[in-house]
Amino acid sequence: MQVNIRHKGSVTILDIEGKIIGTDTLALKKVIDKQLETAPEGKLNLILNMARVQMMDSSGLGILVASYSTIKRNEGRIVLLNLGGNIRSLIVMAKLVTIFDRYDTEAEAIASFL
Amino acid sequence: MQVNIRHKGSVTILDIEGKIIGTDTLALKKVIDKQLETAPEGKLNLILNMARVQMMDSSGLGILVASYSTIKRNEGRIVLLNLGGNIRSLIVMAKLVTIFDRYDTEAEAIASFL
Amino acid sequence: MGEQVITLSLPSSMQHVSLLDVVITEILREMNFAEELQMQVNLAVIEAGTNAIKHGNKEDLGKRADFQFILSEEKLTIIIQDQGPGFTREDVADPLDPANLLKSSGRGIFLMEECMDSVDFEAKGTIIKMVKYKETPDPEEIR
Amino acid sequence: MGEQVITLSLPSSMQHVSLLDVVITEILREMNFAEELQMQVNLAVIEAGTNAIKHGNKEDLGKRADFQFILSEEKLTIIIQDQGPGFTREDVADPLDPANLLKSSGRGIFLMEECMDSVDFEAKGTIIKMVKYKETPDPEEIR
Ligand SMILES: Nc1ncnc2c1ncn2[C@@H]1O[C@H](COP(=O)(O)OP(=O)(O)O)[C@@H](O)[C@H]1O
Ligand SMILES: Nc1ncnc2c1ncn2[C@@H]1O[C@H](COP(=O)(O)OP(=O)(O)O)[C@@H](O)[C@H]1O
Repeated sequence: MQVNIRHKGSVTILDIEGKIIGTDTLALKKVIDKQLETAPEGKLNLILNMARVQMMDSSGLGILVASYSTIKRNEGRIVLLNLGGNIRSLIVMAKLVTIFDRYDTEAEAIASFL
Repeated sequence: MQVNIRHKGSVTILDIEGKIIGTDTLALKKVIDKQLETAPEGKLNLILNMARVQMMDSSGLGILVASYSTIKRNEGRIVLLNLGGNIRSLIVMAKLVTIFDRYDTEAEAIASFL
Repeated sequence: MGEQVITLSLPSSMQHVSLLDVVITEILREMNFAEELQMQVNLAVIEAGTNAIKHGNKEDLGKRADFQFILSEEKLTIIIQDQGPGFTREDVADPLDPANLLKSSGRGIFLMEECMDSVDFEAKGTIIKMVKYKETPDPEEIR
Repeated sequence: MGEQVITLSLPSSMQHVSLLDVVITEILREMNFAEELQMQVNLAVIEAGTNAIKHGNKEDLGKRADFQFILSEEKLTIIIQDQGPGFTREDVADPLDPANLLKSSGRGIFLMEECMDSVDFEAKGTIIKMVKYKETPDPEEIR
């Protein structure tokens, strides 16, 4: 897994690539925690761009859920961009579709924070 | 390994991609044999485009050497295009640099047959 | 092709999960599984391997996670074994229970069972046997 | 990290050479070998594996090719074992001899020896032990 970090105005975008399995989970958690720490008043507007994620395991999904809760508690928001079929199925299986806002274009995802 | 076959005038170009190991050797031999069969009077002008070959084992190299001999016997020629460092080292180690004509552009390789 | 058995044995480090991933990915490719099924088996194997290493062997490098891949014409059977104390499947909470939906863990076994045609726990759960058919079989025919 | 042993066991089919390839590729990546060295070890393992399957076990699916990868901080040791009759290293012709240059085979063992820091043949050549250091070692220090 590789993560590229971008900032657009008050929104942070993580472009994730590869498989989120094994030790990647912890690595992803660290990236998100770091963004949380540096967010103004801890309020993080986060887009996870999943376009190039081929696969994610239950630990990866766990990080998403944990981040959802932490970020929400600080009045921020986490949204998912460009979910491929595999990740979409995973989220559907885990009955988490209603939890995560999903967008198909970066413009829409960013607009959702305005 | 994947092989794409192109014809330019009287020259046949094989664009090879991936690793030439294990069962790929036999597959590559079959492709070359087929081109030999259909060449006019068995005279084959063959360019192996190795640009996207990451690795080749001794059996792959064996096919190159065997093809060199067969093609030459029928008054054709086999040349190598775009050798990467790995394949170049292999050919150097096996002391076969003097056997194979090598080119860095397709235009030069094709011109060598005129 | 008859049955072919491939075995892989790993020291219990999460570092090696990627190795397990490339092995199962290549076996599925070699067997020509449909792409959608490949992803399901891949996920189930990663979940079972992670559990063996993390929960079973507690990432003790002296303990091993063993994998047996049994390839046949119509199906892939995977047997995963750890050297831990085992556990009881029935004690694991349902991750789809509304009370558990926002928990950050507890979905691995559920996903294994969703993704494979069968999942059996043996030797107190230290051995897991999972089967996936290349074509979804007629439910009548599985036993 | 101390020593970590990963084992892989394959039925003797050339089909499985790609699996061996992804395994050694991933181990080398995990160990952070320099790219040039990765290619050398990768090639040596493919050559040894191919020989075990083809020459040793004669592609008999009932016979196994066994691989042990011993990972340590400074080097990777690979032990390859087949269930064939063995052979004598000294009987293998030199592929660099001008008389052999245009032969279509006979370069495997030569390449293994070129690519690894050491290659030892044991049990009549049915066991091959190869070592590659992450940094090219001082010749004095190898034994
Ligand atoms: N191989 C195992 N050995 C011991 N306990 C296990 C094993 N696999 C699973 N468990 C237990 O079952 C629980 C649920 O596992 P799982 O559904 O994979 O979710 P998670 O791994 O996220 O906890 C684990 O937390 C653990 O207590
Ligand atoms: N594991 C093995 N078991 C039996 N014979 C072997 C084994 N490995 C190599 N040999 C013998 O050594 C010869 C040379 O092997 P090698 O240098 O790899 O070249 P090639 O495989 O192209 O013949 C083989 O042809 C075979 O006769």
